[in-house]
Amino acid sequence: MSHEPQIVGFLCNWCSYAGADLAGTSRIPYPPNIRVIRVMCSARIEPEFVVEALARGADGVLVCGCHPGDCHYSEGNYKAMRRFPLLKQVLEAYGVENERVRLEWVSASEGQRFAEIVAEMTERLRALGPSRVKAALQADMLER
Amino acid sequence: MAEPKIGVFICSCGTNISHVVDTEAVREQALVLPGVETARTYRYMCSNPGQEMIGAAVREHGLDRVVVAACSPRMHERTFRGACRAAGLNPYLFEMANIREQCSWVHADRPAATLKATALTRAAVFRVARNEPLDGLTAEMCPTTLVLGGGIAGLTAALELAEGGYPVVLVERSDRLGGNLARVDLTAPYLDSARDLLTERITRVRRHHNITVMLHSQLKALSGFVGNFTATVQTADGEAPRTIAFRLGNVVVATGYREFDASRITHYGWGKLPNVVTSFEFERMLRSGRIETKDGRPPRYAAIIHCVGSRSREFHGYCSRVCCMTALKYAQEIKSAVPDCYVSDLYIDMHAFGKGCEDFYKRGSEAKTLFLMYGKNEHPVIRRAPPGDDCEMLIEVDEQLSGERIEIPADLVVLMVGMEAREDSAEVAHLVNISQDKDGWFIESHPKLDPVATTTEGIYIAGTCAAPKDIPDTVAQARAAAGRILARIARGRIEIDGVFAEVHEERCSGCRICNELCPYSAIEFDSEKRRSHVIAAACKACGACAAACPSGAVKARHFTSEQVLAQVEGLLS
Amino acid sequence: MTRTVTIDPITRLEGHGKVEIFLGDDGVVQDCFFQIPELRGFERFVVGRPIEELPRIVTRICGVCPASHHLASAKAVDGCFGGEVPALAHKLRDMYYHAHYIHSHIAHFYALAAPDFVCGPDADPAVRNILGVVAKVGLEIGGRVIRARSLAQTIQRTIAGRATHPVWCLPGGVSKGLSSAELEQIRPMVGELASFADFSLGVFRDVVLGNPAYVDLILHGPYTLDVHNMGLVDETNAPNFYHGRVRVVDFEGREICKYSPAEYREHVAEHVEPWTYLKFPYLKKRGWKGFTEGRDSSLYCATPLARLNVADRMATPRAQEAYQEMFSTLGGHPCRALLANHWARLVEMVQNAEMLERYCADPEITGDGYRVVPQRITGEGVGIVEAMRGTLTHHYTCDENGLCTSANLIVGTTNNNAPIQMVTKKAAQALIGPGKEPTPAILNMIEMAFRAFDPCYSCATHSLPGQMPLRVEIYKGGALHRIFER
Amino acid sequence: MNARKLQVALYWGAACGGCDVAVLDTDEFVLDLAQAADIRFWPIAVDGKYSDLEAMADGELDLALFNGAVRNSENEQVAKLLRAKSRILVAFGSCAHLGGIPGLANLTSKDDILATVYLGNPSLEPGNQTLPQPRTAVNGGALEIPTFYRRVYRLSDVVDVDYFVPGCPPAPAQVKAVLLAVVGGQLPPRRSVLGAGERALCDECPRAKSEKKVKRFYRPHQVVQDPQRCLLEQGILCMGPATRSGCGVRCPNSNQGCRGCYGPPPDVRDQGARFLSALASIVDSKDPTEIEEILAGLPDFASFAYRFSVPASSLQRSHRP
Repeated sequence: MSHEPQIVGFLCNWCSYAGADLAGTSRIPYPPNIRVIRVMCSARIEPEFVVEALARGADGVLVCGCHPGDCHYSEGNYKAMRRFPLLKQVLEAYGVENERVRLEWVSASEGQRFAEIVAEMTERLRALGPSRVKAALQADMLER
Repeated sequence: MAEPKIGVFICSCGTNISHVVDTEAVREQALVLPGVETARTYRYMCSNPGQEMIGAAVREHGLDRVVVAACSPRMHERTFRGACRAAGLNPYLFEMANIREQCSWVHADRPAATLKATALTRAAVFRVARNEPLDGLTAEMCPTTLVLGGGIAGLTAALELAEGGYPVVLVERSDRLGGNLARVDLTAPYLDSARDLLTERITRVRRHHNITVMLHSQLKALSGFVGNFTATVQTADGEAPRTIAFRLGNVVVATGYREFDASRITHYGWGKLPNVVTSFEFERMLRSGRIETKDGRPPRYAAIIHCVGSRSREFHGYCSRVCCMTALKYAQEIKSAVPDCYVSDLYIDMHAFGKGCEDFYKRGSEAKTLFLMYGKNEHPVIRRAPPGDDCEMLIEVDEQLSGERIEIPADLVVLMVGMEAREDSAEVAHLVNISQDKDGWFIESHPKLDPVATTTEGIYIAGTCAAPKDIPDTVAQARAAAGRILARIARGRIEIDGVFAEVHEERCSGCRICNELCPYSAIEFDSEKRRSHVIAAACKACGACAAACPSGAVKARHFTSEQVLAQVEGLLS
Repeated sequence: MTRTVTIDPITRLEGHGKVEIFLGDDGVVQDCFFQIPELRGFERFVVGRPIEELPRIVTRICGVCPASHHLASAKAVDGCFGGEVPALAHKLRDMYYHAHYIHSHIAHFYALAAPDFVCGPDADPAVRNILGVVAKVGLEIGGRVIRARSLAQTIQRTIAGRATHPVWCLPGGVSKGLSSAELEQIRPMVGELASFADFSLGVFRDVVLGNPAYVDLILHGPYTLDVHNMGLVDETNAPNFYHGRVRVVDFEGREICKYSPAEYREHVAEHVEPWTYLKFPYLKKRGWKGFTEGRDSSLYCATPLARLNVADRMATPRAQEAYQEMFSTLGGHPCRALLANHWARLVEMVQNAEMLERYCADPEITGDGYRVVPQRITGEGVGIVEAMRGTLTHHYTCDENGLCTSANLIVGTTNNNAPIQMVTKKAAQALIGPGKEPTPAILNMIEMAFRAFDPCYSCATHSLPGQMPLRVEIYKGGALHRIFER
Repeated sequence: MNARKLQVALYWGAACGGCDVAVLDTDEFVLDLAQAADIRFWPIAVDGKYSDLEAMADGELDLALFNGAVRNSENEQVAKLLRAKSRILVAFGSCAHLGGIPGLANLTSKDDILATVYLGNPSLEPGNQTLPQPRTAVNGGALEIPTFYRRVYRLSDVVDVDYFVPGCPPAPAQVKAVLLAVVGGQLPPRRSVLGAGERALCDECPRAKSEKKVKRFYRPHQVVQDPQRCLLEQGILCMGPATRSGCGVRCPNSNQGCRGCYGPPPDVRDQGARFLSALASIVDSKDPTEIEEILAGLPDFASFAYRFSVPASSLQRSHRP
């Protein structure tokens, strides 16, 4: 069977996590490949969380926050927005494909949208195949 | 850290969870995790027996940490924290794994869902092992309130608070109290006199032993946080100008509005044509009791133009909310003062939504006023009438109802100028650290559910500084703000939740990267020590500063890097 | 059947290296290989980096001569930005570099070379080191040596902020100038170094020239080679370490070529052998002719001695005297006795000290016109300086965004790779043979052959760093017969 | 500790020699050291071979300073040898501590490196196809060179390290302090960092700092630095906020930004990711396209954020305690 990607999701408490809960209460199905970690705001998400997830074997990382302008903390999501381009640049330098990390805005009312994003990302990661980060670490260890 | 003793409690939520997730398998997997003393499943973990089961297990196994795998923490985190507290555990030594909303309700494949539920539970176990017991803080609440603005809103709030028995400092920039309302004669729709409304209040404020009024005064600086602000006010009230500082607990911002500058609409000729006047100039005529043209003749033709500066692409998109009724009031007053005067009323839409306003409109239309509708963004044009005409001016307008371009005569034209944010609103917003919308109005913490609070604890807004509104709404807001503050003062001290950011000084290098990041200005820089520190009472725990601190010196309590990374490890191992 | 003698690692040189000697049953040296076991790959991993960062990255090629790489890189980067650099910046860079030369030459002469002469080539390995030297010449002199090197480092620190791994050069100049306060700090230090340079010549006279056996070893030992000489010279053909054209002169004193940095590719090429990571530069127009000496050899040395061999004169008076003394003592200019490199180093040190004195007296040196902000990216640059251990070439290209697209490095020691191969073999053949079993002393004398070059394999191994202990394995009849270890 | 002299070894792996120079830069102290200690192994300055090392009893050495990264099989063998023979093994300098500058090679590949060095460079012998081989037959025998690993490792990736002394190179004053601490037997708990501060570099940096908001980033050659003001506030990249203090602020005092050679501050796991987060946070814009434009002023950001620590990054470290 095809490779089943593992996705780690970091969701802000006020919009995106509530949105994901809404997908649940509205019984909107999506692939079980994502496992979610709740933080208060997308601004809390350290790039370290993302790289650590990849290094520990995640095939993709999804970061979700409130839509710009709707942040519960007024501007937290802009901080997340600022970190992402640099993070992608760094991951690229390390040979990690850009599609593996994703930043999306999901409001508390967008359960449907959350489900669609997860489904779509899972599909892409399936096509992309397993992440090389963890594999490469193991391969390098073998030569020694 | 001593080996933790963790209890894991897996809920089947009737069959809501167990119909997809093999809770027994989750339990077995949990049991082998490091630190886990016991793992149990139950039908309804949130039920009383369920909660008692947790308490019993805590006592039986001497558990010091608890994980509940059930519904969303947004649903029952409170409940289970309560259960932990009841069992003598610090509520923050508890974690939830969301295996319902984010697992059993969205996945059909039993093995996959069970695998995910296991991973989510493992993550919660790894995390809870690193959780720390947290206690909230309390801070003093200074009972003094600073009211900015001596208009109807400021006066009302000040009185409300003073009557409540607490000191108020009312700071007014101008040389008198009353604000814009003091420039008005009668008020719509019941035509009671603004003067009466005000003077009674002003004298009470003046006399009240709890209220200090400072005219000719401005706020220069505000530091600290809710309950513990320090204000610096510059005043020219009384003797020579001086600056004074005092402590206070809350602030009511009631700085009001300013009227739209009619000269910006050139084709109305205000400032050039002598008999084109703004609503406020007209109010002056009304108060002097003489409605006449510049050369002292009663007008034979009067015209009133609505939405001057409001509801237009060019100027302000919004409605100023009070002008329509005021215009009707003018029409009636002109009619009663100069019975044979022809009054025409040029409007875009007639907004008469307030209590008693629709009746007022009806009465107005009976008063033989000629209502002419002009299109949005198509302003009428006013010019001098050619010599020999029996009127001063001619107003040219595309009348929407008839669809014709018509000319109407006028000896006197009243421009219903709208409201706009004051020129000093940005300065005020910065001083008290609140935000403004695109039009410059101050932003409330929630437009519907929390309309007088702001995103900064202890700062409240009332009246037309937040948006155009009429007197009743303004007064209601002022009293609401006062009520909120009285309730907080009554509670005595401020409770501060245990989850907030803190700077570990022995790690802070004073780089000041975090200083600008806090939306609540909860981070202060101590230039003596060259260290930053977080004002816990002002912190809302978003964690932006913790994520940005390059030294790892800022810790987001209950969301530390160690805790989140432990979750990551748990999800993926 | 052959025996293998391995010297692993070669000690007291900067970097890694290893010698393999193959003996026939008759005990005659059949072949000898000098291997470099490591590779770092700077040429590859600087690609993609912002080009202005290279001067502060490539210093890590060598911590012993970081200034050489910093300056060669800075010049290459200047080239990538159109090459405009204020005169004052050039002066400050040159001044800095002279101080660096002194530090390096002191370190090599006293810590790496002196043990062979002061303690003696066959002294006990345990004492044949800088501490042994100090023990021999006395703490007072030892202290003076240490202080002098320390002063040289301090002068660099004062001018450029850092001695090891400077971050000072920017395209278009340098990031900080020299304040008059700083100048006054270093002025006395410079004076002290000047007298120390003369003092060192004295030490050489007493310890080496005073000992007929050493003079004989220098002139008639197995340490001579008929290969050509390379070095950077100014328009008067005096040595210039920071600036100038590369001059190549054959071992009999005839000029072969003289080229400016941009032309290096027409004159130098690098040969690759499969058994070492280190390449073998040669004179391109002559083609690769293998490890051969003599008139039609395409090989050259780039060493202190080579620099004085290509130079018609020194740039400063006291150095000129020392230069004349040296060549007359050694029987004329040019000189082929490689051990004379140690002497040449001291002659150079005199010029370094005199140049420092010159700059201290220069009224413009404390000016503030040490930097221009480059306005255009031209995309290519070659920087050549004379590193202590040989001519150092950095060649970069970059894209319109100023990101490095290629880097080529020909490093001091690499120039001498082939001569080192040859002199090592020569020494082995002379010292080991029928009846002359290898002894620790003999092996050290083999090491002396390449120690004369002060080879720096951390440099040379910019494409590879390393070191290795010394091990001698002698095989007879295919079986391990004897092991030497020092 | 008894009266017996301290038994010391110094060694370099994939290194430049700068760490050894840093030891020499303690000047007269080198002589004191010689009084207090027997230097049993130090290839750059003292004769002595691997075999001497192999001959030692386990734990015979009190202290081994290992500088340089682990780039090939030889480096790793010696690292293991020194680990066995030493009571205290110190990762000395940025390369041993974090991988250092040679670690930048981990952003490319072994094959690329070989191809560039031996087949690509413009000054190669025309038509060269030769690549170095691990084993080559020559007349009379075979020559071997160590295996060049696929990537660079920190010392702690291959052996258990007792202490870390950061810096490229470590500041001589710090080197002296560390050696004195060892001689005096006053050492903090194992696996601590020695010879550095407990805060980020800004703590020691004399430049004036205020709140930070950056609208444009400048590369160092694009602007003339104000020597008084925080470089980051001038839009000039400086790793100081995400770097341990202790170096003496060498680079900012030379009017250049820090590149992080002293490694992450005490509570930071991934120096590059941390710096990324801090830097991005002070970008002064809420507009995605403007943000992209501002950040475009930082080309090849990875080589700044991880200048000395690619092998130590979360994405590459082999050793996860």
